[in-house]
Amino acid sequence: MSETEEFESDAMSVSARLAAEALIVDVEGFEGPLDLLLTLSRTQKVDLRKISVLELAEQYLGFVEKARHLRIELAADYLVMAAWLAFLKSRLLLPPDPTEDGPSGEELAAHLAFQLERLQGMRDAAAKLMARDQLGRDFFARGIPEDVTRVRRVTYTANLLDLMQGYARIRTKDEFRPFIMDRDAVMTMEQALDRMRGLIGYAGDWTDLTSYLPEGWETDPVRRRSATAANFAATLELAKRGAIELRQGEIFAPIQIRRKSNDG
Amino acid sequence: MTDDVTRDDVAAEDHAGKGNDSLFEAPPMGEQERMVEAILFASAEPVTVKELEARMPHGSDAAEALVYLRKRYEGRGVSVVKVGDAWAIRTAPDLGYLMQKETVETRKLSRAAIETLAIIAYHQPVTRAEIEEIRGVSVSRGTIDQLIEMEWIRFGRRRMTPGRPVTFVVTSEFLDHFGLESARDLPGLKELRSAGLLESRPPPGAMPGPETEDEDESPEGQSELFED
Amino acid sequence: MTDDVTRDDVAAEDHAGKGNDSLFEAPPMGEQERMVEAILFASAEPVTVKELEARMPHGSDAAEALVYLRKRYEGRGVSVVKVGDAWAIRTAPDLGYLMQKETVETRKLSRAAIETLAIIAYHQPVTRAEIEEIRGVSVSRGTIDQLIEMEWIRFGRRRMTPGRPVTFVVTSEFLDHFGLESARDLPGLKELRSAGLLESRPPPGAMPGPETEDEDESPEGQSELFED
Repeated sequence: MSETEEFESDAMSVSARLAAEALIVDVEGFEGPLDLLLTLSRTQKVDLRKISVLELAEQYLGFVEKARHLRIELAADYLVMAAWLAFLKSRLLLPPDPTEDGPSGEELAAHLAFQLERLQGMRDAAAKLMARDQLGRDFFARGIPEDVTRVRRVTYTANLLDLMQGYARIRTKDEFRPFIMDRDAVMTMEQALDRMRGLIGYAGDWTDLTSYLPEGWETDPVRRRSATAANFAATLELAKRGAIELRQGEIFAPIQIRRKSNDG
Repeated sequence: MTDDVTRDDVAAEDHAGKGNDSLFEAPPMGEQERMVEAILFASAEPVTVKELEARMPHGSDAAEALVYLRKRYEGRGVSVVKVGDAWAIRTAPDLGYLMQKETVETRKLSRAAIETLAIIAYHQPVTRAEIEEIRGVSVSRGTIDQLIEMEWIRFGRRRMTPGRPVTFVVTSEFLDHFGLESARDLPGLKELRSAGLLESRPPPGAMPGPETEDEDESPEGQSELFED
Repeated sequence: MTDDVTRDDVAAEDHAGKGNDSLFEAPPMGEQERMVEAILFASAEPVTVKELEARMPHGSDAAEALVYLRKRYEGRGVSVVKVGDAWAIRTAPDLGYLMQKETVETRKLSRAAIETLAIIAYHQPVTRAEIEEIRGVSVSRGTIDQLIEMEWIRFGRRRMTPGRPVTFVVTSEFLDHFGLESARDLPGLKELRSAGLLESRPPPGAMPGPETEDEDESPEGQSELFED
């Protein structure tokens, strides 16, 4: 692939850049990085087998750069792909390091090209499939299937979904049981927040957070843990709203809270 | 219902629309016959000559096509018959006895039966007591009988435990019906969930489950309470 | 009479008039053809040779009758088509335009669902992970569910790789819907195969995908992948 080594990002044609720009507008419309790469590869106007992966990597990185410039937030998998393509690019441009393990840049590029070709192949196949004559649209089954009414025999039937859902219903009933039970050992942040709101009015002075644990929640370990977590989350929320102040002497020391004197 | 209409009867019906010979030539009669054949076959109701012509290219003569079609089906396994003033394709009366299967009435299996069947499929070989334990309710005799009669389950080996209870397993008819190659191909709970076949639930990690350090829990005893 | 006689044997026997080996002689082939015709006409679903013979008099050869019947309907408004290992009568596709009244509104499939369906059809049996590998995105909830509900795909054998993942295959309903005799008749299958696009080709190490960080160790899963 030495002939592509000289490739520079400037070499990207104007139309390709315009295309990349247009792509950004509807990045939502893409089904992930591979789909985007496939679309970008079409701007090369060559057979997918002859595609320049290096050029494609440039295009993609250019795309991501542009998106960043326009402050468009790309999903993580787009960024992962960008990082990988940057890595691939360096492998393709630099002479191979004999001490390095793993597949060569060419191997990686070949696989990417294969993936793109395969995806395109599947899309074409899907289009051909959907273009076929279809039952109930282009050709038809018997309109009056039950012609003769002679013997009436009742049979019972069920399909696979019924079966699996039936099983799931039973099994998740089991799974659900401890959840329903444990509900009364769980305190939500909302509950804690409601309670704390009423109490902080009295917290003019630094008070230990643990003293806010509701009655009946201090001894049982499960309940205590849940209430502590809920209370802690609630105090953070209250602090964020500027209702209280927090302090902690050192790591693992008790957390203390105090009402914020709002004289404003 | 008369079957023996003549060419004249049929022809009388169609003269109404025939006056205005059109710009477009009607397709050849052989083609028209094919069209009538297809329409009669696919329609859920008998079709009148008027309706046929409304669906065929302008200038078609459905009545004439019907004459040819009827002739073609004479003595065949099905025939073109007149129902009131409409036409339909029906099985030849002498072959009615072959149609018994077509008149089977199918009903959905009851929930109890489906659940019992599902447990047998997933846990086979399984005893009746085990089914009851999993379902949390007793299994009526009728349910098991019904499934055996449908040939979806059968008796397996006796369990080598006290009382030597019989077990149940699913049959090859069951696999056939549900399009499975073996009962082991049934998806597990996790797979059901990831395929979107289960309603979403909080992931197990999100709920405080029984933990080893919390020695004062007795999950078994408690879950017993919730058995319904 | 043994079960494993060949077609020729059966035909020979029939033509010989069956002689003395059966109390009930099989009806003449013309009659058998009528029977197959009647049964296929009456049923909206494809019927297998086995099912046909179960309903026909003892000794009947539905497969042979089908050969004649198929020939008889060549070029007609309806035709005898093969769907997997079953047979059905369907209207000729070129007459579809006459049938607008019969057209059933099918649920519009999303692009993701169509692609997933195509991947299952061309790569079957295929696991969910493989579908995701090919599409480059995860299969969304409900896509598989929808295709199962439409009865176009079903579970195949589990893959004998770690985790024993379930696989998906297409059904005979799928073949029926798209007018395919078998999955081998999928459009463009040969080209895709000869282009090597249907082989499972493992990614060479550090590819972005399901697992991104596999620098230091390749677990069993991978070596397994490389085996085929």
